[in-house]
Amino acid sequence: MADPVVVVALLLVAGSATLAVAVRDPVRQALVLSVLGVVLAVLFTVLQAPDVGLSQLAVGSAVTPLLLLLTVRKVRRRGQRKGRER
Amino acid sequence: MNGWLLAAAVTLGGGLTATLWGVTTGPLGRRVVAQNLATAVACPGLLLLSQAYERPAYVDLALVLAVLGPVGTLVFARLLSDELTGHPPRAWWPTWTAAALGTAVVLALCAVTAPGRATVKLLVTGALLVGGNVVAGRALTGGIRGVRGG
Amino acid sequence: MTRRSTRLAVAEVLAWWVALGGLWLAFINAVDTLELAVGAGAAGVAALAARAARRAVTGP
Amino acid sequence: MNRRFRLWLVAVGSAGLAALLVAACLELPDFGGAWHPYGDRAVRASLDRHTANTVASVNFDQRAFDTLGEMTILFAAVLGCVVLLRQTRDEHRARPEPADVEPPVRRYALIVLPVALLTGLYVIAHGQLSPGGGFQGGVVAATALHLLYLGADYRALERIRPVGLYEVGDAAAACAYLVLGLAGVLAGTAFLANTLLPYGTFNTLSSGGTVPLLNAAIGMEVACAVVVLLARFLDQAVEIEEESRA
Repeated sequence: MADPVVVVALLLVAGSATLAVAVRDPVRQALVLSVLGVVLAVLFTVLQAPDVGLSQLAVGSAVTPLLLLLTVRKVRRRGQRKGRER
Repeated sequence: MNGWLLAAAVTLGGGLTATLWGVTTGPLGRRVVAQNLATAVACPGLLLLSQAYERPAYVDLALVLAVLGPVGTLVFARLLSDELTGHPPRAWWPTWTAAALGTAVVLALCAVTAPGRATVKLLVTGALLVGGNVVAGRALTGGIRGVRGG
Repeated sequence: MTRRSTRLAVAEVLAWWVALGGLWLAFINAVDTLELAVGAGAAGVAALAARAARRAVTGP
Repeated sequence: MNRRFRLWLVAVGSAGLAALLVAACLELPDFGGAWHPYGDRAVRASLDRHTANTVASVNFDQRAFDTLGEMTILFAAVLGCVVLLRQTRDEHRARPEPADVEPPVRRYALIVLPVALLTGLYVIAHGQLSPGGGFQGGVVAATALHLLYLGADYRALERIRPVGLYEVGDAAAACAYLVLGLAGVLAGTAFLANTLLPYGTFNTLSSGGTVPLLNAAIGMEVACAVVVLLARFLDQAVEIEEESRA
Protein backbone atom coordinates (compact mmCIF):
# COMPACT_ATOMS: atom_id res chain seq x y z
CA MET A 1 0.00 0.00 0.00
CA ALA A 2 2.58 2.51 -1.11
CA ASP A 3 0.02 4.72 -2.75
CA PRO A 4 -1.09 7.55 -0.44
CA VAL A 5 -4.19 8.23 -2.55
CA VAL A 6 -5.41 4.68 -1.85
CA VAL A 7 -4.86 5.21 1.88
CA VAL A 8 -6.76 8.52 1.79
CA ALA A 9 -9.67 6.95 -0.10
CA LEU A 10 -9.82 3.93 2.22
CA LEU A 11 -9.81 6.15 5.33
CA LEU A 12 -12.57 8.33 3.85
CA VAL A 13 -14.71 5.29 3.05
CA ALA A 14 -14.21 3.85 6.53
CA GLY A 15 -15.07 7.21 8.12
CA SER A 16 -18.14 7.98 6.04
CA ALA A 17 -19.52 4.44 6.27
CA THR A 18 -19.18 4.50 10.07
CA LEU A 19 -20.84 7.91 10.25
CA ALA A 20 -23.66 6.78 7.95
CA VAL A 21 -24.42 4.06 10.49
CA ALA A 22 -23.98 6.37 13.48
CA VAL A 23 -26.45 9.01 12.25
CA ARG A 24 -29.93 7.89 13.29
CA ASP A 25 -32.44 10.11 11.46
CA PRO A 26 -33.23 8.61 8.01
CA VAL A 27 -33.19 11.98 6.23
CA ARG A 28 -29.77 12.91 7.60
CA GLN A 29 -28.64 9.36 6.94
CA ALA A 30 -29.59 9.81 3.27
CA LEU A 31 -27.33 12.87 3.14
CA VAL A 32 -24.37 10.96 4.59
CA LEU A 33 -25.17 8.03 2.29
CA SER A 34 -24.95 10.22 -0.79
CA VAL A 35 -21.53 11.49 0.34
CA LEU A 36 -20.52 7.88 1.00
CA GLY A 37 -21.50 7.06 -2.58
CA VAL A 38 -19.19 9.75 -3.94
CA VAL A 39 -16.33 8.62 -1.67
CA LEU A 40 -16.81 5.00 -2.77
CA ALA A 41 -16.69 6.06 -6.42
CA VAL A 42 -13.37 7.78 -5.70
CA LEU A 43 -12.05 4.60 -4.02
CA PHE A 44 -13.06 2.47 -7.02
CA THR A 45 -11.36 4.92 -9.38
CA VAL A 46 -8.18 4.90 -7.30
CA LEU A 47 -8.20 1.08 -7.38
CA GLN A 48 -8.47 1.30 -11.20
CA ALA A 49 -12.06 0.05 -11.39
CA PRO A 50 -13.75 2.96 -13.19
CA ASP A 51 -16.67 0.81 -14.38
CA VAL A 52 -17.68 0.05 -10.81
CA GLY A 53 -17.09 3.68 -9.86
CA LEU A 54 -19.39 4.82 -12.64
CA SER A 55 -22.12 2.40 -11.48
CA GLN A 56 -21.77 3.76 -7.96
CA LEU A 57 -22.01 7.36 -9.18
CA ALA A 58 -25.00 6.66 -11.40
CA VAL A 59 -26.98 4.89 -8.68
CA GLY A 60 -25.73 6.69 -5.58
CA SER A 61 -25.88 10.33 -6.55
CA ALA A 62 -29.54 10.81 -7.45
CA VAL A 63 -31.61 7.62 -7.60
CA THR A 64 -30.89 6.29 -4.09
CA PRO A 65 -31.54 9.62 -2.28
CA LEU A 66 -34.72 10.05 -4.32
CA LEU A 67 -36.03 6.58 -3.41
CA LEU A 68 -35.13 7.09 0.27
CA LEU A 69 -36.67 10.55 0.60
CA LEU A 70 -39.84 9.53 -1.23
CA THR A 71 -40.22 6.63 1.18
CA VAL A 72 -39.65 8.92 4.17
CA ARG A 73 -42.25 11.34 2.86
CA LYS A 74 -44.83 8.58 2.38
CA VAL A 75 -44.25 7.19 5.87
CA ARG A 76 -44.45 10.66 7.43
CA ARG A 77 -47.65 11.53 5.60
CA ARG A 78 -49.23 8.31 6.78
CA GLY A 79 -48.08 9.12 10.33
CA GLN A 80 -49.65 12.59 10.12
CA ARG A 81 -52.96 11.14 8.93
CA LYS A 82 -53.00 8.60 11.71
CA GLY A 83 -52.21 11.37 14.21
CA ARG A 84 -55.11 13.49 12.95
CA GLU A 85 -57.60 10.65 13.13
CA ARG A 86 -56.73 9.85 16.70
CA MET B 1 3.99 9.62 -7.43
CA ASN B 2 3.55 12.61 -9.67
CA GLY B 3 2.32 16.11 -8.91
CA TRP B 4 -1.16 15.46 -10.27
CA LEU B 5 -1.63 12.50 -7.95
CA LEU B 6 -0.49 14.59 -5.01
CA ALA B 7 -2.91 17.35 -5.99
CA ALA B 8 -5.72 14.79 -6.26
CA ALA B 9 -4.85 13.32 -2.85
CA VAL B 10 -4.83 16.77 -1.21
CA THR B 11 -8.06 17.88 -2.91
CA LEU B 12 -9.95 14.68 -2.14
CA GLY B 13 -8.51 14.18 1.34
CA GLY B 14 -9.00 17.75 2.51
CA GLY B 15 -12.21 18.52 0.67
CA LEU B 16 -14.06 15.31 1.41
CA THR B 17 -12.99 15.32 5.06
CA ALA B 18 -14.44 18.83 5.41
CA THR B 19 -17.58 17.65 3.58
CA LEU B 20 -17.93 14.67 5.85
CA TRP B 21 -17.57 16.86 8.93
CA GLY B 22 -20.18 19.26 7.58
CA VAL B 23 -22.67 16.60 6.60
CA THR B 24 -22.70 14.85 9.98
CA THR B 25 -22.84 17.84 12.33
CA GLY B 26 -24.98 20.89 12.79
CA PRO B 27 -28.45 21.83 11.56
CA LEU B 28 -30.03 20.38 8.43
CA GLY B 29 -29.29 23.50 6.37
CA ARG B 30 -25.59 23.08 6.90
CA ARG B 31 -25.72 19.39 6.07
CA VAL B 32 -27.38 19.86 2.68
CA VAL B 33 -24.81 22.51 1.74
CA ALA B 34 -22.06 20.06 2.68
CA GLN B 35 -23.72 17.40 0.52
CA ASN B 36 -23.66 19.82 -2.41
CA LEU B 37 -19.98 20.41 -1.66
CA ALA B 38 -19.19 16.69 -2.03
CA THR B 39 -19.84 16.87 -5.79
CA ALA B 40 -17.96 20.12 -6.15
CA VAL B 41 -14.86 18.62 -4.51
CA ALA B 42 -14.96 15.07 -5.87
CA CYS B 43 -15.43 16.07 -9.51
CA PRO B 44 -12.17 18.09 -9.72
CA GLY B 45 -10.53 15.28 -7.76
CA LEU B 46 -11.64 12.72 -10.36
CA LEU B 47 -10.37 14.97 -13.17
CA LEU B 48 -6.98 15.22 -11.43
CA LEU B 49 -6.92 11.43 -11.01
CA SER B 50 -7.63 10.96 -14.72
CA GLN B 51 -4.68 13.22 -15.51
CA ALA B 52 -2.46 11.52 -12.92
CA TYR B 53 -3.10 8.03 -14.30
CA GLU B 54 -2.91 9.36 -17.88
CA ARG B 55 -6.23 7.78 -18.73
CA PRO B 56 -8.46 10.22 -20.63
CA ALA B 57 -11.34 7.73 -20.44
CA TYR B 58 -11.61 8.38 -16.68
CA VAL B 59 -12.92 11.87 -17.52
CA ASP B 60 -16.27 10.13 -18.12
CA LEU B 61 -16.63 9.62 -14.36
CA ALA B 62 -16.16 13.32 -13.70
CA LEU B 63 -18.62 14.10 -16.49
CA VAL B 64 -21.30 11.83 -15.03
CA LEU B 65 -20.70 13.25 -11.56
CA ALA B 66 -20.93 16.81 -12.89
CA VAL B 67 -24.28 15.94 -14.48
CA LEU B 68 -25.81 13.89 -11.67
CA GLY B 69 -24.31 15.44 -8.52
CA PRO B 70 -26.34 18.67 -8.69
CA VAL B 71 -29.41 16.56 -9.56
CA GLY B 72 -28.86 14.71 -6.28
CA THR B 73 -28.72 18.01 -4.41
CA LEU B 74 -31.94 19.10 -6.16
CA VAL B 75 -33.55 15.93 -4.77
CA PHE B 76 -32.77 17.12 -1.26
CA ALA B 77 -33.72 20.72 -2.07
CA ARG B 78 -37.11 19.64 -3.34
CA LEU B 79 -38.08 16.96 -0.87
CA LEU B 80 -36.72 18.79 2.19
CA SER B 81 -38.01 22.22 1.17
CA ASP B 82 -40.49 22.26 4.08
CA GLU B 83 -37.72 21.81 6.63
CA LEU B 84 -35.39 24.19 4.82
CA THR B 85 -37.75 27.14 4.34
CA GLY B 86 -37.84 27.77 8.11
CA HIS B 87 -34.06 28.02 8.37
CA PRO B 88 -32.61 28.53 4.90
CA PRO B 89 -28.91 27.71 4.84
CA ARG B 90 -26.76 30.80 4.39
CA ALA B 91 -23.43 29.48 3.29
CA TRP B 92 -22.40 30.94 0.01
CA TRP B 93 -18.68 30.99 0.65
CA PRO B 94 -18.23 27.18 0.53
CA THR B 95 -20.18 27.02 -2.73
CA TRP B 96 -18.13 29.77 -4.34
CA THR B 97 -14.85 28.36 -2.99
CA ALA B 98 -15.73 24.98 -4.49
CA ALA B 99 -16.71 26.64 -7.77
CA ALA B 100 -13.35 28.42 -7.84
CA LEU B 101 -11.59 25.10 -7.16
CA GLY B 102 -13.46 23.43 -10.01
CA THR B 103 -12.66 26.28 -12.39
CA ALA B 104 -8.99 26.29 -11.42
CA VAL B 105 -8.62 22.52 -11.90
CA VAL B 106 -10.42 22.52 -15.25
CA LEU B 107 -8.32 25.42 -16.54
CA ALA B 108 -5.09 23.80 -15.34
CA LEU B 109 -6.00 20.55 -17.08
CA CYS B 110 -6.96 22.42 -20.26
CA ALA B 111 -3.55 24.08 -20.21
CA VAL B 112 -1.71 20.74 -20.23
CA THR B 113 -3.91 18.83 -22.71
CA ALA B 114 -3.39 19.32 -26.40
CA PRO B 115 -6.16 21.56 -27.75
CA GLY B 116 -8.91 19.53 -29.35
CA ARG B 117 -11.95 17.50 -28.44
CA ALA B 118 -10.58 16.61 -25.01
CA THR B 119 -10.35 20.31 -24.12
CA VAL B 120 -13.96 20.89 -25.10
CA LYS B 121 -15.03 17.88 -23.02
CA LEU B 122 -13.14 19.25 -20.00
CA LEU B 123 -14.72 22.68 -20.45
CA VAL B 124 -18.20 21.14 -20.76
CA THR B 125 -17.60 19.14 -17.58
CA GLY B 126 -16.41 22.26 -15.78
CA ALA B 127 -19.37 24.32 -16.96
CA LEU B 128 -21.86 21.61 -15.92
CA LEU B 129 -20.14 21.28 -12.54
CA VAL B 130 -19.92 24.96 -11.64
CA GLY B 131 -23.31 25.87 -13.09
CA GLY B 132 -24.96 22.88 -11.46
CA ASN B 133 -23.48 23.60 -8.07
CA VAL B 134 -24.42 27.26 -8.08
CA VAL B 135 -27.98 26.46 -9.18
CA ALA B 136 -28.27 23.64 -6.64
CA GLY B 137 -27.00 26.02 -3.94
CA ARG B 138 -29.64 28.50 -4.99
CA ALA B 139 -32.33 25.81 -4.91
CA LEU B 140 -31.26 24.99 -1.34
CA THR B 141 -31.53 28.61 -0.20
CA GLY B 142 -35.18 28.94 -1.02
CA GLY B 143 -35.24 28.25 -4.75
CA ILE B 144 -38.02 25.71 -4.34
CA ARG B 145 -40.94 26.59 -2.11
CA GLY B 146 -44.44 25.45 -1.40
CA VAL B 147 -43.92 21.74 -2.00
CA ARG B 148 -46.96 20.33 -0.29
CA GLY B 149 -48.34 17.58 -2.44
CA GLY B 150 -46.08 17.73 -5.46
CA MET C 1 -51.20 23.62 -35.88
CA THR C 2 -50.45 26.48 -38.21
CA ARG C 3 -47.50 26.62 -40.56
CA ARG C 4 -45.77 29.18 -38.36
CA SER C 5 -45.93 27.01 -35.28
CA THR C 6 -44.72 24.00 -37.28
CA ARG C 7 -41.76 26.03 -38.46
CA LEU C 8 -41.02 27.15 -34.91
CA ALA C 9 -41.18 23.57 -33.63
CA VAL C 10 -38.82 22.33 -36.34
CA ALA C 11 -36.44 25.20 -35.62
CA GLU C 12 -36.44 24.43 -31.90
CA VAL C 13 -35.70 20.73 -32.40
CA LEU C 14 -33.05 21.50 -35.03
CA ALA C 15 -31.29 23.97 -32.76
CA TRP C 16 -31.17 21.41 -29.96
CA TRP C 17 -30.06 18.71 -32.40
CA VAL C 18 -27.12 20.78 -33.64
CA ALA C 19 -26.06 21.76 -30.12
CA LEU C 20 -26.30 18.21 -28.76
CA GLY C 21 -24.60 16.80 -31.85
CA GLY C 22 -21.70 19.14 -31.18
CA LEU C 23 -21.62 17.92 -27.58
CA TRP C 24 -21.47 14.30 -28.81
CA LEU C 25 -18.49 15.22 -31.01
CA ALA C 26 -16.78 16.60 -27.92
CA PHE C 27 -17.45 13.41 -25.93
CA ILE C 28 -16.09 10.86 -28.43
CA ASN C 29 -12.41 10.38 -29.17
CA ALA C 30 -12.42 9.04 -32.73
CA VAL C 31 -14.71 10.04 -35.57
CA ASP C 32 -16.01 7.54 -38.11
CA THR C 33 -19.22 7.08 -40.06
CA LEU C 34 -20.94 4.79 -37.58
CA GLU C 35 -19.99 7.07 -34.69
CA LEU C 36 -21.53 10.04 -36.50
CA ALA C 37 -24.70 8.08 -37.28
CA VAL C 38 -25.15 6.93 -33.68
CA GLY C 39 -24.38 10.46 -32.46
CA ALA C 40 -26.96 11.95 -34.81
CA GLY C 41 -29.56 9.47 -33.57
CA ALA C 42 -28.79 10.05 -29.90
CA ALA C 43 -28.78 13.83 -30.36
CA GLY C 44 -32.12 13.53 -32.15
CA VAL C 45 -33.67 11.60 -29.25
CA ALA C 46 -32.30 14.10 -26.74
CA ALA C 47 -33.49 17.05 -28.85
CA LEU C 48 -37.04 15.65 -29.01
CA ALA C 49 -36.92 15.10 -25.24
CA ALA C 50 -35.75 18.70 -24.76
CA ARG C 51 -38.72 20.04 -26.70
CA ALA C 52 -41.16 17.72 -24.97
CA ALA C 53 -39.84 18.80 -21.58
CA ARG C 54 -40.04 22.50 -22.46
CA ARG C 55 -43.61 22.08 -23.68
CA ALA C 56 -44.58 20.12 -20.57
CA VAL C 57 -43.38 22.97 -18.35
CA THR C 58 -44.24 26.17 -20.21
CA GLY C 59 -47.01 24.95 -22.50
CA PRO C 60 -46.91 24.78 -26.30
CA MET D 1 -35.03 -20.32 22.16
CA ASN D 2 -34.48 -17.54 24.64
CA ARG D 3 -32.52 -14.34 24.21
CA ARG D 4 -29.36 -15.65 25.81
CA PHE D 5 -29.22 -18.74 23.62
CA ARG D 6 -29.74 -16.63 20.50
CA LEU D 7 -26.88 -14.33 21.52
CA TRP D 8 -24.62 -17.33 22.01
CA LEU D 9 -25.62 -18.69 18.63
CA VAL D 10 -24.79 -15.36 16.96
CA ALA D 11 -21.48 -15.14 18.84
CA VAL D 12 -20.41 -18.66 17.84
CA GLY D 13 -21.46 -18.13 14.22
CA SER D 14 -19.71 -14.77 13.99
CA ALA D 15 -16.54 -16.13 15.56
CA GLY D 16 -16.48 -19.00 13.06
CA LEU D 17 -17.06 -16.66 10.14
CA ALA D 18 -14.39 -14.26 11.40
CA ALA D 19 -11.88 -17.12 11.76
CA LEU D 20 -12.59 -18.34 8.22
CA LEU D 21 -12.35 -14.83 6.76
CA VAL D 22 -9.04 -14.15 8.54
CA ALA D 23 -7.69 -17.50 7.34
CA ALA D 24 -8.77 -16.66 3.78
CA CYS D 25 -7.25 -13.16 3.98
CA LEU D 26 -3.89 -14.60 5.05
CA GLU D 27 -3.80 -16.68 1.87
CA LEU D 28 -4.69 -13.79 -0.44
CA PRO D 29 -2.09 -12.49 -2.90
CA ASP D 30 -0.45 -9.21 -1.84
CA PHE D 31 -2.31 -5.95 -2.38
CA GLY D 32 -1.23 -4.37 -5.65
CA GLY D 33 0.89 -7.37 -6.64
CA ALA D 34 1.68 -8.35 -10.21
CA TRP D 35 0.15 -11.85 -10.15
CA HIS D 36 -3.36 -11.81 -11.70
CA PRO D 37 -4.14 -15.26 -13.13
CA TYR D 38 -7.78 -14.45 -13.90
CA GLY D 39 -7.15 -10.89 -15.04
CA ASP D 40 -4.48 -11.90 -17.54
CA ARG D 41 -6.74 -14.50 -19.14
CA ALA D 42 -9.72 -12.12 -19.23
CA VAL D 43 -7.63 -9.40 -20.88
CA ARG D 44 -6.29 -11.88 -23.45
CA ALA D 45 -9.79 -13.11 -24.31
CA SER D 46 -11.08 -9.54 -24.52
CA LEU D 47 -8.26 -8.46 -26.85
CA ASP D 48 -8.87 -11.55 -29.02
CA ARG D 49 -12.39 -10.28 -29.58
CA HIS D 50 -11.32 -6.66 -30.19
CA THR D 51 -13.10 -5.34 -27.09
CA ALA D 52 -11.16 -2.40 -25.65
CA ASN D 53 -12.92 -2.37 -22.26
CA THR D 54 -12.17 -5.71 -20.62
CA VAL D 55 -14.96 -5.24 -18.08
CA ALA D 56 -17.50 -4.99 -20.91
CA SER D 57 -16.01 -8.12 -22.44
CA VAL D 58 -16.38 -9.98 -19.13
CA ASN D 59 -19.93 -8.73 -18.60
CA PHE D 60 -21.34 -9.18 -22.08
CA ASP D 61 -19.16 -11.86 -23.65
CA GLN D 62 -17.25 -14.12 -21.25
CA ARG D 63 -19.91 -13.95 -18.54
CA ALA D 64 -22.91 -12.85 -20.60
CA PHE D 65 -25.03 -15.53 -18.95
CA ASP D 66 -24.41 -13.98 -15.51
CA THR D 67 -25.55 -10.63 -16.87
CA LEU D 68 -28.74 -12.31 -18.04
CA GLY D 69 -29.28 -13.37 -14.42
CA GLU D 70 -28.62 -9.85 -13.14
CA MET D 71 -31.03 -8.42 -15.66
CA THR D 72 -33.67 -10.90 -14.57
CA ILE D 73 -33.14 -9.89 -10.94
CA LEU D 74 -33.72 -6.22 -11.79
CA PHE D 75 -36.75 -7.14 -13.88
CA ALA D 76 -38.23 -9.23 -11.07
CA ALA D 77 -37.50 -6.54 -8.48
CA VAL D 78 -39.27 -3.89 -10.52
CA LEU D 79 -42.17 -6.26 -11.18
CA GLY D 80 -42.45 -6.87 -7.44
CA CYS D 81 -42.47 -3.12 -6.76
CA VAL D 82 -45.18 -2.56 -9.36
CA VAL D 83 -47.35 -5.21 -7.73
CA LEU D 84 -46.69 -4.08 -4.15
CA LEU D 85 -47.05 -0.35 -4.73
CA ARG D 86 -50.21 -0.43 -6.85
CA GLN D 87 -53.21 1.62 -5.84
CA THR D 88 -55.38 -0.55 -3.62
CA ARG D 89 -59.14 -0.33 -3.17
CA ASP D 90 -59.01 1.75 0.03
CA GLU D 91 -56.74 4.40 -1.49
CA HIS D 92 -57.52 7.39 -3.66
CA ARG D 93 -55.49 9.82 -5.73
CA ALA D 94 -55.02 13.41 -4.63
CA ARG D 95 -54.02 16.14 -7.06
CA PRO D 96 -50.59 17.42 -6.03
CA GLU D 97 -50.30 21.20 -5.95
CA PRO D 98 -47.54 22.59 -8.16
CA ALA D 99 -44.45 23.75 -6.31
CA ASP D 100 -43.05 27.24 -6.65
CA VAL D 101 -39.69 26.81 -8.38
CA GLU D 102 -37.46 29.80 -9.11
CA PRO D 103 -36.82 30.44 -12.83
CA PRO D 104 -33.03 29.75 -12.71
CA VAL D 105 -33.61 26.31 -11.21
CA ARG D 106 -36.28 25.53 -13.79
CA ARG D 107 -34.10 26.74 -16.64
CA TYR D 108 -31.24 24.60 -15.33
CA ALA D 109 -33.50 21.54 -15.30
CA LEU D 110 -34.71 22.17 -18.85
CA ILE D 111 -31.17 22.64 -20.20
CA VAL D 112 -29.49 19.80 -18.31
CA LEU D 113 -32.25 17.26 -19.07
CA PRO D 114 -31.24 16.71 -22.72
CA VAL D 115 -27.55 16.97 -21.85
CA ALA D 116 -27.91 14.28 -19.18
CA LEU D 117 -29.93 12.12 -21.57
CA LEU D 118 -27.21 12.47 -24.20
CA THR D 119 -24.56 11.61 -21.61
CA GLY D 120 -26.50 8.47 -20.72
CA LEU D 121 -26.79 7.44 -24.36
CA TYR D 122 -23.05 8.14 -24.83
CA VAL D 123 -22.16 5.94 -21.86
CA ILE D 124 -24.38 3.12 -23.21
CA ALA D 125 -23.02 3.35 -26.77
CA HIS D 126 -19.36 3.41 -25.67
CA GLY D 127 -19.63 0.62 -23.13
CA GLN D 128 -17.15 -1.58 -25.00
CA LEU D 129 -14.64 1.27 -25.44
CA SER D 130 -14.54 3.33 -22.25
CA PRO D 131 -15.73 2.87 -18.66
CA GLY D 132 -19.48 2.46 -18.50
CA GLY D 133 -22.02 0.39 -20.31
CA GLY D 134 -25.69 -0.40 -20.38
CA PHE D 135 -26.34 -0.32 -16.66
CA GLN D 136 -24.57 2.94 -15.88
CA GLY D 137 -25.84 4.76 -18.95
CA GLY D 138 -29.37 3.47 -18.44
CA VAL D 139 -29.50 4.84 -14.90
CA VAL D 140 -28.13 8.22 -16.06
CA ALA D 141 -30.72 8.44 -18.84
CA ALA D 142 -33.56 7.51 -16.48
CA THR D 143 -32.39 10.07 -13.91
CA ALA D 144 -32.37 12.72 -16.62
CA LEU D 145 -36.13 12.46 -17.10
CA HIS D 146 -36.76 13.04 -13.40
CA LEU D 147 -35.11 16.45 -13.59
CA LEU D 148 -38.52 17.54 -14.78
CA TYR D 149 -40.02 16.57 -11.41
CA LEU D 150 -37.15 18.06 -9.41
CA GLY D 151 -36.84 21.31 -11.34
CA ALA D 152 -40.42 21.90 -12.34
CA ASP D 153 -43.51 19.97 -11.48
CA TYR D 154 -44.81 16.45 -11.01
CA ARG D 155 -47.53 17.06 -13.60
CA ALA D 156 -44.90 18.03 -16.17
CA LEU D 157 -43.07 14.77 -15.57
CA GLU D 158 -46.30 12.81 -15.98
CA ARG D 159 -46.90 14.50 -19.32
CA ILE D 160 -43.67 13.22 -20.89
CA ARG D 161 -43.57 9.85 -19.15
CA PRO D 162 -46.25 7.38 -20.21
CA VAL D 163 -45.44 4.61 -17.72
CA GLY D 164 -47.15 1.91 -19.79
CA LEU D 165 -44.78 2.54 -22.66
CA TYR D 166 -41.76 2.18 -20.38
CA GLU D 167 -43.13 -1.09 -19.01
CA VAL D 168 -43.40 -2.40 -22.57
CA GLY D 169 -39.90 -1.11 -23.30
CA ASP D 170 -38.54 -2.90 -20.25
CA ALA D 171 -40.02 -6.22 -21.36
CA ALA D 172 -38.99 -5.72 -24.99
CA ALA D 173 -35.37 -5.00 -24.04
CA ALA D 174 -35.25 -8.09 -21.80
CA CYS D 175 -36.60 -10.12 -24.74
CA ALA D 176 -34.01 -8.57 -27.06
CA TYR D 177 -31.23 -9.82 -24.80
CA LEU D 178 -32.70 -13.34 -24.85
CA VAL D 179 -33.20 -13.25 -28.62
CA LEU D 180 -29.57 -12.20 -29.13
CA GLY D 181 -28.58 -15.15 -26.96
CA LEU D 182 -30.79 -17.57 -28.86
CA ALA D 183 -29.42 -16.29 -32.17
CA GLY D 184 -26.12 -17.80 -31.10
CA VAL D 185 -27.83 -21.18 -30.68
CA LEU D 186 -29.49 -20.90 -34.09
CA ALA D 187 -26.16 -19.98 -35.66
CA GLY D 188 -24.87 -23.34 -34.47
CA THR D 189 -22.70 -22.38 -31.49
CA ALA D 190 -23.97 -21.76 -27.96
CA PHE D 191 -26.37 -19.55 -26.01
CA LEU D 192 -24.97 -15.99 -25.85
CA ALA D 193 -21.73 -17.05 -27.56
CA ASN D 194 -20.04 -14.08 -29.21
CA THR D 195 -19.58 -15.69 -32.63
CA LEU D 196 -22.43 -14.08 -34.51
CA LEU D 197 -20.90 -10.87 -35.80
CA PRO D 198 -17.45 -9.90 -37.05
CA TYR D 199 -15.25 -8.50 -34.29
CA GLY D 200 -14.52 -5.30 -36.23
CA THR D 201 -11.66 -2.84 -35.85
CA PHE D 202 -10.25 -2.51 -32.33
CA ASN D 203 -11.37 0.65 -30.46
CA THR D 204 -14.22 1.63 -32.77
CA LEU D 205 -17.94 1.64 -32.10
CA SER D 206 -18.53 -1.51 -34.17
CA SER D 207 -15.88 -3.62 -32.39
CA GLY D 208 -16.58 -6.51 -30.04
CA GLY D 209 -19.12 -8.55 -31.99
CA THR D 210 -22.40 -8.75 -30.07
CA VAL D 211 -21.10 -6.78 -27.06
CA PRO D 212 -22.45 -3.38 -28.20
CA LEU D 213 -25.85 -4.89 -29.04
CA LEU D 214 -26.16 -6.61 -25.67
CA ASN D 215 -25.03 -3.34 -24.07
CA ALA D 216 -27.78 -1.45 -25.85
CA ALA D 217 -30.39 -4.02 -24.76
CA ILE D 218 -29.27 -3.76 -21.14
CA GLY D 219 -29.19 0.03 -21.38
CA MET D 220 -32.80 0.18 -22.50
CA GLU D 221 -33.88 -2.41 -19.95
CA VAL D 222 -32.26 -0.56 -17.06
CA ALA D 223 -33.47 2.87 -18.17
CA CYS D 224 -37.07 1.66 -18.49
CA ALA D 225 -36.86 -0.32 -15.24
CA VAL D 226 -35.61 2.67 -13.24
CA VAL D 227 -38.29 4.93 -14.74
CA VAL D 228 -41.02 2.44 -13.83
CA LEU D 229 -39.58 1.93 -10.34
CA LEU D 230 -39.38 5.67 -9.64
CA ALA D 231 -42.85 6.15 -11.12
CA ARG D 232 -44.30 3.72 -8.55
CA PHE D 233 -42.44 5.40 -5.69
CA LEU D 234 -43.51 8.87 -6.87
CA ASP D 235 -47.09 7.68 -7.21
CA GLN D 236 -47.12 6.51 -3.62
CA ALA D 237 -45.32 9.52 -2.18
CA VAL D 238 -47.07 12.25 -4.15
CA GLU D 239 -50.48 11.10 -5.32
CA ILE D 240 -51.89 8.09 -3.54
CA GLU D 241 -53.51 8.68 -0.18
CA GLU D 242 -55.25 6.26 2.13
CA GLU D 243 -58.99 6.70 2.60
CA SER D 244 -59.73 7.89 6.09
CA ARG D 245 -61.62 5.17 7.88
CA ALA D 246 -64.75 7.07 8.79
